[in-house]
Parts: sequence; structure tokens; C-alpha cells
Amino acid sequence: MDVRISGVTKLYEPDIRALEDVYLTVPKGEFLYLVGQTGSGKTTLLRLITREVMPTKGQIAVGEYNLRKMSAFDLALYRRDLGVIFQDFKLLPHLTAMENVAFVLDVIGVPPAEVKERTGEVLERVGMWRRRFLRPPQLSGGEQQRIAIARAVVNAPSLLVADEPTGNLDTHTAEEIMQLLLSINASGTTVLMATHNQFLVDAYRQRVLELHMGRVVRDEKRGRYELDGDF
Amino acid sequence: MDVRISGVTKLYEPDIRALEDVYLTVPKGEFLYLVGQTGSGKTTLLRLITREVMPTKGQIAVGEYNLRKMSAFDLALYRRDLGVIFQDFKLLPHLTAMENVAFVLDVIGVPPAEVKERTGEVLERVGMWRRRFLRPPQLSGGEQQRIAIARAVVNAPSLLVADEPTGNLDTHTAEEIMQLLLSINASGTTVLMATHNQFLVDAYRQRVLELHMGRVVRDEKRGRYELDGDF
Amino acid sequence: MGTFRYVLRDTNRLLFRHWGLSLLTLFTAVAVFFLVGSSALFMLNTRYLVARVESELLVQAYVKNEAQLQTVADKAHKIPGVASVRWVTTAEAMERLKTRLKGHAQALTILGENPLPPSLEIGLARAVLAPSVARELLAMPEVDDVIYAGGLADKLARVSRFATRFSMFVLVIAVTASALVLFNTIRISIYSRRDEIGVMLLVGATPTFVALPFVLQGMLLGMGGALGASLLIGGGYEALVRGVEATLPFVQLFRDPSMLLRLGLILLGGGITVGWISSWMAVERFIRRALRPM
Amino acid sequence: MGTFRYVLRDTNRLLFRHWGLSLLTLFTAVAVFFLVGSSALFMLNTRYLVARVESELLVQAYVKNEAQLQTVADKAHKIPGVASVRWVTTAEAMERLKTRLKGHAQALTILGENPLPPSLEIGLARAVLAPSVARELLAMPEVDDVIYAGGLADKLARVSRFATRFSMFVLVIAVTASALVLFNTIRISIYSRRDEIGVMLLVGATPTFVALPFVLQGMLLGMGGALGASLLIGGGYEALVRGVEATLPFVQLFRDPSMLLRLGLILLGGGITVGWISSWMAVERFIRRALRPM
Ligand SMILES: Nc1ncnc2c1ncn2[C@@H]1O[C@H](COP(=O)(O)OP(=O)(O)OP(=O)(O)O)[C@@H](O)[C@H]1O
Ligand SMILES: Nc1ncnc2c1ncn2[C@@H]1O[C@H](COP(=O)(O)OP(=O)(O)OP(=O)(O)O)[C@@H](O)[C@H]1O
Ligand SMILES: [Mg+2]
Ligand SMILES: [Mg+2]
Repeated sequence: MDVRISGVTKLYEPDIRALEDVYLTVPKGEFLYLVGQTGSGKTTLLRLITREVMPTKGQIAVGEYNLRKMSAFDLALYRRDLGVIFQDFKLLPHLTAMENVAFVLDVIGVPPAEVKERTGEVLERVGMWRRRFLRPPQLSGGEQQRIAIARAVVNAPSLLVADEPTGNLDTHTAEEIMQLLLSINASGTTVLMATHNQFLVDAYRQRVLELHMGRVVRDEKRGRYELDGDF
Repeated sequence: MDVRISGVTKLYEPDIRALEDVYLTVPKGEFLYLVGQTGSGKTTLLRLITREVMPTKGQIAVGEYNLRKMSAFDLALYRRDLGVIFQDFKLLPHLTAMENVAFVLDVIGVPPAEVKERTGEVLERVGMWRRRFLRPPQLSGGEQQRIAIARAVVNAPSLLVADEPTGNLDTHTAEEIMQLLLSINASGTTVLMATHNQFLVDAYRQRVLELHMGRVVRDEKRGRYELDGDF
Repeated sequence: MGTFRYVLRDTNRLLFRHWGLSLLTLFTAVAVFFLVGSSALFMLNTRYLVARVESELLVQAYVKNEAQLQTVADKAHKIPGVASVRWVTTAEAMERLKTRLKGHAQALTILGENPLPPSLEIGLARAVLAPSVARELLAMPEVDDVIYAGGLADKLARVSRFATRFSMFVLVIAVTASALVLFNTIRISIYSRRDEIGVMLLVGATPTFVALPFVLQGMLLGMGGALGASLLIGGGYEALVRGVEATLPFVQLFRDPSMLLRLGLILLGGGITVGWISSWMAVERFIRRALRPM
Repeated sequence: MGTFRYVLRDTNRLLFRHWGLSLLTLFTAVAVFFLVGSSALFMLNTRYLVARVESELLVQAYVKNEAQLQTVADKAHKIPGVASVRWVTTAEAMERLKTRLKGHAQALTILGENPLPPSLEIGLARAVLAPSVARELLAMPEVDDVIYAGGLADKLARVSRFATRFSMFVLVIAVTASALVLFNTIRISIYSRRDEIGVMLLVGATPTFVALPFVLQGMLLGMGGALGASLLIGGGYEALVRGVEATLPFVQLFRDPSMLLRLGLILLGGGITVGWISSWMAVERFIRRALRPM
């Protein structure tokens, strides 16, 4: 799915301008890095796309969905087409790693046999097959992150939204995960990835969008990480 | 406080060897990086020190505290001497950023006026003064991490345990936080920092301890990040 | 298919993963339905008692001579509200007076001829009817005089009305309290799982799908609570009836198996309904909140 | 200092930050204490009723001649369990017989000389004492015969015993249920804050410090619940008494302001105690679990 954001401003309660007059078009199949200092609005931008946040002003459309007006049922359908890696993982602590992944497929009514197969496959790919019976509190930070990644990609989404997916990973594992995201991107999935990982951005060059205090300050086709925000 | 770990092995429930025969002595005032792949046992090692985890075998002593046998009251006293930055922050979601920090001082009975002063000071240092009235769910990932850091250092601990304190920070902010940790270290606090941040480790050279599958595989006086685990 | 299986598995998980919580809710539900059931039994017994006492209220109609007893009895049967008619001949009236006077009955032998008049004892369906029945009887030419415990009839009518109203009131209070307590308990128990609800909605579960396990759980807990309460009440009431029979044979408690069974079924239906409504209301609120974008 | 201030602030926060939860707990507590208080009132009324009916039970001692009434009365007063003694002269006995026979009293005029003996009506403190008192009276040479409603005395004694036991049983059930429900509610409400407990302990709070706000909250909720219930019961009972007085003037409900006040105070004390114990037990468990290293 493609993403079309035009003239979006987001004000949070007291008077925090998280985003200001953002225009962004991401064609289907593109890979986009979202960079910027902490608090620059990356997560807010991604949350607009997952519709956890509504813009104060402006329009957002993803694929054929207009996010302004949407019934609860349509929202569910839309989110099934989305893969989301949350910055704070949002794993269910009382389910095992495997159940956390399978869960997404159960929710959308995939037959049990297929759930099992696809879950196993993706757990292998993120290297968590051996740890599949542990629950999140029993997993290391990096392991939890990999389960969150597995959950986001297991339903073969048309749009993948990844918020800081390598924050808890060592350089080597981060690269493996990056390979995984790239291969998913190669199969036609649009990928939006908010990241602070300078090493990855510089090593795997893609389109880079930099935010600074809620404004788009840079949009490069094959950009590098370095932030020019306030230096 | 100094840390003396000798012959520690930690087995988790089914049959996971998180740590195997670890010996480590950290003299008072030292700064130590703990590096290693995800799941190599860094958090487990730090949790032994905060006594969230008991070793299956071996001895741990921190300062004059022997962590094997300890009353609930002594444990509380010990933890007041400790500053901990948790990998998952562990902020209280219903308190404001400021209350989350002040809380640690309230707990140990610091007079209100002093609580206010010290809290304000440390919030300034991590650059969160302006956001002090927001609650964790209203903060960005990096902002939450900085509150967690502020909370860990506000009681001027003798030993600071930091688990991946820069995972959600951009390079610039990460360097600022690193400066803060170094200045605390310079005032005599022992610092143990588990990290995946190659850039920081290589830029601010300190003692490096590398874990691989629960074993110490490297211990360098002024080491670099690169993991030689399984390459 | 997958969905159905998931809902069942998840309901099961909700019930048994947090079995401590489930047990607590169940216990509360049992306590609450026990209260409702007991109030209902209290009401049944009150009404039963009043009905029995009412049936003992008699209107006494003194008839001019014994030959007319049949006529008056026939007419009396036709008056609405008359439940029974019993003849008291002159001889019987004398017998009664003798037993009333106990040891001093010999005094009556001095009387010679029996001066007591024959009468009819008329039982009523309801105490309130006494005055109107008495009036109709008095209007008959064959009837000499009518006596009934006017005060008692009045008292009984009032007690009956009061008891019905009071036990209705208790029942309504009990039902309201039970619904509220159950709703609160389920709400608190859902409250501790609100994160889960949020995550499910974020990965594309429909509101119905999310609500279903919680609602099923609520219904099962309500049913379990009602079932437990029914069994407890059944056993307890049986013991009470037996205990009363053994120690107080003159007291009669309400005892109608089909009525008691009906009470149990009503309780069960009520439990399921209350569990359903309260869990639905509780979970629906969290879903709405979780879906509302910031 | 800091600590004290913190505990107060935190208790306040627990109560008002999650005010919805607090309200629910409070409501449950009110409902539960209402149940306890009502059971207690029920018990008081039962005992009061039994005591009143017992006081109406009389033993009738027939004395040989009127001159001996004084002697017998003096002796009777000394028998333990005798509450009152009343003379019934021959003339008074005749008057009573006349009113008993109602319209047919003229029949008695035929008797001429009054054949009825004088007697003493002896009131008892407790119905069970009737047989022993009767035996002692009969042993007196001046007493001709003793009559009392043996069956009634026996019945009353049984009713009294049964009512006491039954209402005790109801009260015990109510108290147990209330403690359990309150404990469960507080436990569930603490359950939703277990993370908080864990974090507090991790930053060096002592178990007592962590428990204090929760325990205070439990005590306040228990107190609030008991207070609410007391007021409700006070008002409700007042209304009930008035309602009964207006519609059923012949029924007398228990009404002793100092006793009712005491009931309220007991309820209040019980509420605080139950709130304290149950919240302490609930939070202590979480603290122990949070402190146990893996
Ligand atoms: N619910 C909210 N209420 C108020 N302010 C909010 C809320 N959510 C976010 N903010 C503020 O909006 C700004 C942007 O937050 P956002 O999470 O988008 O940053 P970010 O770029 O993702 O940062 P990070 O790299 O640290 O994750 C922050 O200053 C934050 O404090
Ligand atoms: N409570 C637990 N029960 C079972 N296994 C556990 C538990 N906690 C940790 N483990 C396992 O122990 C191993 C070491 O975990 P640890 O959290 O120490 O890793 P780490 O070095 O901190 O990794 P990361 O960099 O990802 O945070 C992991 O494989 C993890 O799955
Ligand atoms: Mg973010
Ligand atoms: Mg870790």
C-alpha cells in the first residue's frame, strides 16, 4: 500500500506540537527511514498511520483507506493489512513467544494448520525457534524485540511500520533483522522504519526522511543518517 | 561500591544456561561496558547485582553486602545505594515524569524541599525539565529512557547499573547521556553499563567485558565493541 | 474455524490462566446469588405463611334454627371469596363451651336445656373479604347474628399487604445489588487486562472478536455463581426445613419441589443474563476507549 | 517527614487516581456491611420478639381460698424464674368467664353462687422454666391445682432456642461472606497495581512503606463501607419501624437507640478491621512475591 500524508499537524494536549505541516508520499514498495532526535515526532507520524493518533489538521490516506472516517470494522480490516513493530514491543506477557505470533493469525481467522506452519517459519527467520515456549518476561530485551518483529511480519502485510526495531539488538543481529526487512520489502511490501541506528542507515542506503521538532527538514533518495537538526 | 562475582552460574527453568562460571571483580569507581549478542546474559548478570535473580551457584558481594543472605529490610537499604536503569524503563505510568523521579527520594525519606531541588536539577541535566508534567505514555521512547536515567542517578548512588541506557536515543542525545554517566563515574560511582552501542563504546574507551552464551570471552582494559563471539 | 477455536481457547485461558481471579469472581457471584435466592425464599415463605393464617380466619354466622343451616350454607357457598362452610349444631356448640371451660364444665350442667344457637363457620380465601362476606350473610333473613374477629381480619389484611410489599422490596434490593456487585467484579477483572484488549485491537481483531471471550467468561462465571448458589440454597433450605420440622413441628415452611426447581432455573437464567450484560458493558467500554485515537 | 508525607499522598492517589475502582470497592463494601448489619438487626428482632412472647406466658395456680392468696404469692415470688405475680379473685374469674362467653353470658346467671376458685397468675422470665415453677407451686399445701399451657411453653422454648441458633448462623455466614468479598475485591484492585509494587521495592522502599498506602486505602474503604451501610441501615430501619407502626400497630419492632448506636459502632470497627486485615493479607502476598529473587 502507498501512504499519502498532506498538510498534517498534530497538537498534543497542553500545547505540544508533535508534527507541523507534514507532507509525505510513500509509493507502494518503497523503503523509508525515518530519522530525527528523540521527541522529533517519528513515533507520532507512525501512529497516525496505524490510526492510534488522529491529526489535528490535514489528511492521511493509506492504499484505498481514508483514515479520517472509518468504522470500527473497517479499522480492523485495515490493521490486518498492516504489520507494526512497536517501540515498546506490546507483547502479551502471559502468552508464550509462539502464541504471541500465532495470535495475529488466529485473530483474522487463519486455519490452525496454516497458523502453525507460518508461525514456525517466521520464528525460524528471526532466530527465535529455540525460545518459542518462553513468555516475554523470560526473554532478553533483544529476544522480545525479535518476537515483536516476527509478529509484525507473519501476516505478510502490505505495509510494514517499524518503530526502532533494532534498539535492543547487537550489531550482528541488527543486520540480520535488516536483511529480513529488506527481503520483505523486495516482495512488494512498503516499509516505514523509524530508527536511531546510524550504522544500518549508512550501510543499507534507502530513502531518508528527517524530522526536527515536528517538521520535515530533509528528504533524500539515498540518504545517510547524520542529523543536521540543531548542529 | 565494588562488585565481586565469583564462580557464578545461573540456570533458568527449563534448562537455559544464562550464565556459566562467571568471575568478575569491578573495583570501586570503575566504568565497565558489558557487551555481547542478544541473549548472551548481560541483563541476567546485572540482575544478579540488583538481586532480582539469585545465582544457581557461586557468590556475589557488593561493597559490604553479601547478596546470598539478606533480610527484606537490608535489601531495601542496599537498593537505596544502587541506581538502576532498566532495559524496559519500569516507569510508573500514572505518575508524571517528575513524580517518577521524586518518588525514589520520597521512598527513602528525603525532606520535601530537598526532593524538589534535586529532582529539578537532574531533570535539567537529562534535558527533560520542559516535559516534567507529562506521564510516561505521553513521552517519546527516548524521553522515557531519559526519565529512567534521571531516576537512577537522582539519589547519587554508589553503584550505577545501566542496562542498554541509549537504545532509544539518537546519536547526539546518546553522547550527552554518556557524558552524564561519565561525570557521575568521575565523582566516584562505580558504573556497569550493558550496551549494544558500538559508537559509544568505541568513542569513549573503557574496560570492556564481553559475554558469549553466558561465558566471559573477553575482558579488556580499554577495549572496543566488536564482538568476536561466533564470527 | 480458526476464529471459533481461538475464542474458545481464549475464554478457557481467561478462566484458568487467572484462575485465582476467576475463583474470586465466582465466589462473589455465589454469595450474591445466594442473597437473591434467599430473599426469594423469604418472600415465598412470607406469602405462604400469610396465606395459611388467612385460611384459618372464620366468619361465624348464627342461624335462627338448625333446620335452616342447609339453606344458609347453600347461599353462603355462592358468595365470592368464601372458601369453606362448616356446620356447627347446637350440641357441638355446647361441647365446645365445655372444653373451653376446662375443669369447671360441671357448672354448665346446671343450665339444663342447651341455650346455645346453631351456627355456620365460614372460611375465607382472603382476610380482606371478611367485612363484605359478613355483610352479605347478615342480609339473609335466616341469619340471626354474624361474628368475626374484625380486628384480626383487619390485622391480617394489613400484615399480608405489608409482608408482600416488604419482601418485594428486599428482593428488588437484592437483585440490584447482585447485578452491581457482579458488574463491578467483572469490570475490575477486565481492568487488569486492558492492555491485552488494546493490543488485540491493534493487530486487527474486530471489537466483537475481542469482546467474545470476556463475555463468555462473564456468562460462565454468572452461570457458575448461580449454579453454586442454587445448590447451596437447595441444600441449606432442605436442612432448614428438616431442622424446623424436627424442633418446631408446629411451624410449617413453604415446600413445593416444582416451585423450588423453578426458583433454581430463574436464578440460573438470571446468572447467565447478569454475567452476559455486565461483562458486555464492562468490556465494551474498554474497547471503545482503546479504539478512540488520540 | 518525607516518608509520612509520601504515604499520605500515595494513599490519596490510590483512592482518587483510580476513583472508579475505589468507588466500586466502596459500593461492594457498603452492600456487604449492609448484609451484616441487617442480619444483626434480624437477630436482635428475633430475640426481642421471643422475649416478648415469653413474657406473656403465664402459669395459673388455683388456690384453695382467697385468704391464702397472700401466702402463696409471697412464696411464689421466691421461686427463681418468676417475674410477676398477679391475683385473680373469685369475682374477677367470673367477670372473665362472662366476657369469654360473649353474648351468651346471661346463661351464667342461672349458676347463682359463684363456683369459680381464686388463683394467681404467675409470669415467667423464660418459657423453659414453666415446668419447674409449676412443680414447686403444686408442692405448696395451699395450692389446689396448677394449669399452664405446657405445649405452648414447650413450643416457645424451642422457638427461642431455634431462633437464637438460626440468627447466629445467619450472622456468622454474613460476616464470613463479607470478609471474603472485601478481601477479594481489595486483592483484585491490588492485582492491577502489582507492577507498581515491584518497582517501588526495586528502588529501595521497605515492605512496610510499600504496604502502608494500600493498607490505609483498605482501612478507609472498609470504614467508608461500614459508615455507608450504618447510615443506610439506620435510615432504612427507622423507615421500617415507622412503616410498621403506621400499618401494623400491633407488631412491635426492636427499638433501642443505644443498642442501635452500638451496632453502628461495631459495624464501623468491623469495617476498619476487615479492611485492614484483608488489604494487608492481599498486599503482603504481592510484596513477598515481588521480593523473591528468580
Ligand atoms: N500522548 C501525548 N501527550 C502529550 N505529548 C505527547 C504525547 N505523545 C507524544 N508526545 C510528545 O510529542 C513529541 C513527539 O513524540 P514522538 O513519540 O513522536 O517522538 P519520537 O520521534 O518517536 O522520539 P523517540 O525517538 O524518542 O521515540 C514528544 O515531545 C512527546 O513528549
Ligand atoms: N526468567 C527467565 N526464564 C527463562 N529464561 C530466561 C529468563 N530470563 C532470561 N532468560 C534467558 O536467558 C538468556 C539470557 O538473557 P539476558 O536477558 O541476560 O540476555 P541479554 O544479554 O540481556 O540480552 P539482550 O541484549 O537482548 O538484552 C536469554 O536466552 C533468555 O531467554
Ligand atoms: Mg519514538
Ligand atoms: Mg538485556
